[in-house]
Amino acid sequence: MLILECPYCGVKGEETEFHAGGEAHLKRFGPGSSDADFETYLFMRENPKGVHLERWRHANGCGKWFHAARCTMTLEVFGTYSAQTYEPPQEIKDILTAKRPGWSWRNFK
Amino acid sequence: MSTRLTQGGRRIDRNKPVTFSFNGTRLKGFEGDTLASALLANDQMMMGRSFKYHRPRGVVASGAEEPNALMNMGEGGKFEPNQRATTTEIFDGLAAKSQNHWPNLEFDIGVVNNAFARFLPAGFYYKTFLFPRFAWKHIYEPFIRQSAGLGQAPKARDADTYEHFYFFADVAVIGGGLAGLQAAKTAALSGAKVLLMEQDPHWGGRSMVDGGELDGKPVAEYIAALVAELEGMENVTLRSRMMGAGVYDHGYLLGYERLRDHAPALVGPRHRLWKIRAKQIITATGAIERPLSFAGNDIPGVMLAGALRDYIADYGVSAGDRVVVVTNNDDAYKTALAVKAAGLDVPVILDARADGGGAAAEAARAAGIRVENGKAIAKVTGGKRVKSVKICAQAGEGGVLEEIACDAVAMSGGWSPVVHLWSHCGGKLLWDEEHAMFRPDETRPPLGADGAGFVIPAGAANGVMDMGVGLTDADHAGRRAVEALGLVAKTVRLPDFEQAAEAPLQPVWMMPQGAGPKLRMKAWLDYQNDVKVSDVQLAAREGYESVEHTKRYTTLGMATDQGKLSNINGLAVLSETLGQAIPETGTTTFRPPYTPISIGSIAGEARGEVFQPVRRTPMYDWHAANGAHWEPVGQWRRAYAYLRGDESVHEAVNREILATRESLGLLDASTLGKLIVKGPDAGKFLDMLYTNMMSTLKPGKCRYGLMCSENGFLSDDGVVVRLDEETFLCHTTTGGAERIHGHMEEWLQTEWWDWKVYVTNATEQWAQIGVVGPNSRKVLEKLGGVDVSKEALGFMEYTAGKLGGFDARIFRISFAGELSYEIAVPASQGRALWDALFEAGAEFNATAYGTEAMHVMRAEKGFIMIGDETDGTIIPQDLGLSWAISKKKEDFLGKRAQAREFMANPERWQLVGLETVDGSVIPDGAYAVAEGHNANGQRNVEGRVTSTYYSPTLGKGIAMGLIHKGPERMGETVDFPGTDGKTYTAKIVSAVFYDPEGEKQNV
Amino acid sequence: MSDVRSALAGASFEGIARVAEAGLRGMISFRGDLSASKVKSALKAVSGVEMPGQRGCVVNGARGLAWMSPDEALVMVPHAEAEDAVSQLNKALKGQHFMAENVSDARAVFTVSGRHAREVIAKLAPVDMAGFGPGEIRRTRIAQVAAAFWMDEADALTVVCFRSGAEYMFGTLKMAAQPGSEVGVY
Amino acid sequence: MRRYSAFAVAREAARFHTGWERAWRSPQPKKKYDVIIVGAGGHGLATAFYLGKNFGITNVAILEKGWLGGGNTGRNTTIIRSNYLQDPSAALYEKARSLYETMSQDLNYNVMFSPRGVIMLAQTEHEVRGYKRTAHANMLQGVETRFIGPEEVKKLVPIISLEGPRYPVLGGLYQARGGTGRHDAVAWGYARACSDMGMDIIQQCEVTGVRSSGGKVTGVDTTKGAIDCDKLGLVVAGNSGALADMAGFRLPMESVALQALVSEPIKPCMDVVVMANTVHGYMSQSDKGEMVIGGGTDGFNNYTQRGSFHHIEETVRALVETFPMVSRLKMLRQWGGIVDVTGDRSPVIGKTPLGNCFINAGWGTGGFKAIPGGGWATAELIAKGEPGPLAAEFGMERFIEGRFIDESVAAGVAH
Repeated sequence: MLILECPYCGVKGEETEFHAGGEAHLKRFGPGSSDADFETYLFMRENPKGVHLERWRHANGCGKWFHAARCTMTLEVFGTYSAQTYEPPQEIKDILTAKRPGWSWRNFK
Repeated sequence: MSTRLTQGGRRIDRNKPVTFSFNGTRLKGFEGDTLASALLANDQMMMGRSFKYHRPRGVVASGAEEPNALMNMGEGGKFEPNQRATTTEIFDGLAAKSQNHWPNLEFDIGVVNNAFARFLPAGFYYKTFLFPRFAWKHIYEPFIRQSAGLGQAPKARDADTYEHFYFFADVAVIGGGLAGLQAAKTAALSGAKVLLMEQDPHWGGRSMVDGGELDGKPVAEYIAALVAELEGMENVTLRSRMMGAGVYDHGYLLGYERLRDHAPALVGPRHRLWKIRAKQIITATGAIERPLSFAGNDIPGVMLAGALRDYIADYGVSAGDRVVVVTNNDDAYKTALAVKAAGLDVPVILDARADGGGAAAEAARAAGIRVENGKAIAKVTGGKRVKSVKICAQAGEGGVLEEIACDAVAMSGGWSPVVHLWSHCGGKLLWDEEHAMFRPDETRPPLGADGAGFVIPAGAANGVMDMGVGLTDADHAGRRAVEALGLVAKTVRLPDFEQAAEAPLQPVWMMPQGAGPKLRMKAWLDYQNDVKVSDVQLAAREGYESVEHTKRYTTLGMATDQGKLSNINGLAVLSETLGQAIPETGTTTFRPPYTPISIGSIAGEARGEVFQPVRRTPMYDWHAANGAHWEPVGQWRRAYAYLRGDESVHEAVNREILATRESLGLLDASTLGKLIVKGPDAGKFLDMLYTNMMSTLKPGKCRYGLMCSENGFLSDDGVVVRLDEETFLCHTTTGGAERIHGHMEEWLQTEWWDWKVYVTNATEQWAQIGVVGPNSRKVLEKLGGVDVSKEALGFMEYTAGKLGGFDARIFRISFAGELSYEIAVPASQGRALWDALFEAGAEFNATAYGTEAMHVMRAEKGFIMIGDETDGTIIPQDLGLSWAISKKKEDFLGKRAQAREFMANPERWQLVGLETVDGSVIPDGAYAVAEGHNANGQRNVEGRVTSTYYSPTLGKGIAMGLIHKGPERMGETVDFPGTDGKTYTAKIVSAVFYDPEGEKQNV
Repeated sequence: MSDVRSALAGASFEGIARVAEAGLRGMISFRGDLSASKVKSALKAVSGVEMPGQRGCVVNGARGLAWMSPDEALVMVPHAEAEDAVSQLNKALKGQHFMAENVSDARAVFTVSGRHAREVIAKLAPVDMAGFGPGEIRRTRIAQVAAAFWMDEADALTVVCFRSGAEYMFGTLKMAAQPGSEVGVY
Repeated sequence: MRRYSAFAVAREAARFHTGWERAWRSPQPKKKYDVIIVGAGGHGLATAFYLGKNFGITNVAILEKGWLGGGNTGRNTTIIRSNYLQDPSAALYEKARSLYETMSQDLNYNVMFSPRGVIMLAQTEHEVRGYKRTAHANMLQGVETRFIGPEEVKKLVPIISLEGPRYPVLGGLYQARGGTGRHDAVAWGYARACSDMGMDIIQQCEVTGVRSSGGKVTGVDTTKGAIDCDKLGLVVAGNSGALADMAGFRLPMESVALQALVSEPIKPCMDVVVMANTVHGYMSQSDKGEMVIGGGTDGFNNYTQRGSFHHIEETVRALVETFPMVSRLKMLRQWGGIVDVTGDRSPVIGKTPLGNCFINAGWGTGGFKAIPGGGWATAELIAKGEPGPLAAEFGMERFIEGRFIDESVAAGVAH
């Protein structure tokens, strides 16, 4: 039963206040894109053992979507950050580097 | 015999007798007794029968680890099976019955299994019952099921209530023994908010029985002072009768508080499940004594040494007059002394250690007790009660040296720390060779949200068995906990103590060491599940070498005590058989809960009326009072139809439809989703969300729209109204309001966050009423205040105003194909408008109609219904809705997906109308068959029905369905075999059965 | 319009705390840039109070403001004035990107009061009620539905939920307040 | 292999059961095998078994990082049914169910297949229509099911409450020949049979790398050294993503926790399996007497085999509502497993970007019931290099084409 901190309203709440929204930083492919790109966008998933970047919504709360960096092996939460970004902020990357040296996730390192 | 002593029993109040019953016999005990102690006091040693062989079993332990003494308790709505007698406090009127026997405890038919025990070794059922094939289901399995199981199934609805409680603590301490109390004090004095819980009604744990001195005073005094001090601290919460049930990720801890089990007559919830968030958890959960594996160690009267002295000290109850003590450690000597002090006889202490015990042995000898070193029990004799023990050398194969009559045996194989709560969330263990036990490996604790450890073991639970040293360890745990919180740990003065000098324990996993197969077949490891030493050895021999394999093959440790007594012994036997060290074999996984917790407490308040939310519209009470036959739609409860008199549902639906089509029907449409979308980019946003073009809609106009998921499938539909230049009102389906609102927010927040759009879910702000039928305009005109004429308010137009004094939004839209309006007013005015419409509509026979009439009428018009025509695999193109898909837009959600090979395939089934040739109604869900079978031997199909109804308007069955190349096959017939054995032949027709020209709605 | 009804017509219950439906309240869901001074002053003009900071809640009789998210505020006014307040906001902020929706009737409001009021909430909401005090609004869930609450004074809380769930909310609050269920930790 | 029978047990009893031989050998890996199956769970072992039985391929190693049957095979709620809506699913699960019927005899190991019947409750009008649709589909698929009314539900399940205040029981989809089996025994029975055919089951042997050259797999690196193979089958529920990563491709899957619990054992009170999908819970009674209870998955990626307690809570309250008597039972034990969930919630049995590497994965919550069918189909795929009719629709290419196998459409969920 996770605890997450919503970066928007500052509430540190338990998992039941939140809704898990799957993998983060998906790039949308629309009309005109290749079949492979479109399949990747909709279905192919990192599903890593270890550092994961994912989306959550503070559904029973302020209603905001945000991102979380979390470990799927220990459930450690490295940090949460804005949903309005294409990649994790440097601050989160630094924490990941400190806690999981050599980490990588998709193109991020 | 077991009996109540004339003196002693610190927990009982001899001035307060309590009457209870066991198997229908009225018995007496005292307030403070457990059911087990009270039964023993009444010489009721036998308390149940075992799972597999139905052997007579007595109580072995005095606490949560008890495997045998399980009872059916209570009556009716308060009946509950498998209650542990050792943790049940007695009260006046308690009614207990023993379990797993027929016809009664003393004489049980099932014990025949015992006679055949030799033919029923571990896993015998995997090797037998193979033939004939049908016999497993019909003969063998029913027999096994009847013979297995323990207590009776409850029959009545639970008469009690339960609740949850969320609590937050800096430090939660599990276990209110000396270590837990001390750790709590250290943490609390350093400023932490502390929660301390104890499963027992009493504080102090084993120290209260085992005694000793702290600061030169009896330990009980120290404990009393400690409890008083903690009770006086603002930042400490103490809860007894509350068990730490499970430790979960991120410091989540379940506390299981039994509020009324000891006093069921009081009002209030029976159990309270605490959902605790603790930054640090200290497990001061003590230790559990291990049995010794000798033949006949399950005969009633054989008990754990610690338990036997608990009964003397806590309840003034002796288990027997002549108690043989058998041990591999010094601790059991305390029992011998306690028995002796109670004025009873200890004929011999058998110490399996060649060198025997230390100071404890000296004390025993000084008390005049015979002590034999290097000796063991070859066998206990007796059936329903211990009669004697046969003594042998521990080092030998069991050659009997002497037989000693006795009526109880106190055994001790050493103590195992209770590591369950440490382990639940991933805390690792290490094998302590010296003390022959697994204890927490503090370098590998469970990890919390921040990646740091959050559980700290203390005292005996940490493998520190000495009381004084345990205090130091507990203080250390308290300090570590507060330091982990970032607080400065205050120095707490610890009492002076003298460390007891104990001779080392010697692991004894089999008694005697060289016991042959005959003895091993009578040496129990798991009492409740009837697993013996021989069973574990058989498993190992057959290759079930992993500890998990052995556990599952033999069922070792899978009983209701979850192996609290058997795990380590079983593990040791397995390791020995495999010729490997114990840590190499490893342990099974510890899973919550620590002891079983009531399912009622887990459900909490969520039962009956508040099992799940029932959402109600403002007109709900009217529906209820007017014969509503309810239909759950998501969390909403809507009227399916309104039954009058003894009308059937079907008749009511038909009446409602005809009344609406003929004159005037009223529908409570309040549940329809109403999302307000506003901003300069609102049009652009809706163009992405809907397949249609919404940005071109003119203010005051309505447009039917379709929404698809990014995967292309149709997910919702509804009428969009442009309220003003920047503001749209998007109607969704009843089930879609929250989902589509979330969908909109998701895209706005996570993809198009620079677009200027706000969304509000205004669904419940408005009560909405469908006013439908040829007389709908007239009834609105009667209310007056707004011009609803054809000229002022055309089809698919919107206006607002004071309608009959109500603050109304009026939409001229139609889902039934009649002249109709939807009127929205603030929810607080909803019921009044509903009443006003009935009043004004009386002359038009205004008739309320429900969801089913709505469904039939839309089907008569060929309108699709989300959830009927769609099922998550349907794209709008399948439903002939291409007209609602904008060709001009470069992009909208789902557009790319619909271009994929399988979606663009012209072979996809298409929506058509279906009309049976004989007017009958095609069964729900029927498939249209095609010739032949596919490669898997399944009948080929060419379509299916999606909606099928009896149309009272047309007087025959009508249906819609998806048919292979359907629109090109008008007039052809297709066959729908029903599960009723009939085949329904239907003609492919237009889906619009009623008023195809739209003459009814456009007036 | 005289015949306006709240969801439960002021139903109430006495147990270890008093639970009562509080009747209709004027509530406006406001979306916009809460940091903009124009917005702040417009909100103050209708509510009579200053816009509070993150998770803040200022209630003064029937009027008040609550911080709901970085771009959302709850504006409280007397029920009968809600429509006017919306118009006033629309007028004051004309030309800005914002949204003001009257959601008064979409809500049900309860008060939970008495010495054990906080315990009643703590049985249903995953919130640390020990540290909860006046001046803060907490959006969370109560049992199985989304809800928000604030503390008016010690031992008195106001709970807001969706109107359709009023019966459910009342039912769960009653269960949590049942006689004999005092926890005794606050 | 010495055959098991009541006679054999009696004979062994005479000598205190000292004469039983190992159920399976415990060999060291050879340098090379024709086929390596990664994962000695139910599906992996069944795949190996049918490779041998149906195709005579017995130079096979089954590699297991832990103990055989220790993944989801040993953690599930043992429901066996085939009342699926879509043709490909119904074919696969019915194949599996029919193989369960004779499995005890085929393997000479009692897997305790108990066709006691499975009822999926219909508690809304929508569900009624959905299950009636499934009943019609099943009739044409050769799957024996029928839609039954509330009275018959009550007759089959006397402990059920038909009139919950929230969702009345309106009927149910009943598969009389569905039921339960003994999950461990399925793995053990297959393991014993595979071992008997000369296959090597190598436990405590974790695959650490997949070696390939020219688009083909050449072997695997393991904690017991490198092992070569001509063909590789990945059958590692809960670890599919990690293995795919080693082999250099991605999967349309995510791994999440699924939890279950059992009550303390009681005397028989429920003779069928009941699934209540509207309220998200299902329950059966094991032969030992425990009520075996399961629910839905967690929503986030998780490899800890520990789920979130609130899911247990949701499941439990659904069952208290459906079977009020369970309120007065006690939860004995709860646990979790890791399931791989695909984009359409149906499994993948198919080829991978590596020509001689095949995958069986993504069973979500439905793996146990499919074991013999999944093994059968995967064996055919590996032996022939192309899927047979059972697996034809289950390839990963369906995600590119938009040709999904979506079982959630009939109100039913996969368990």
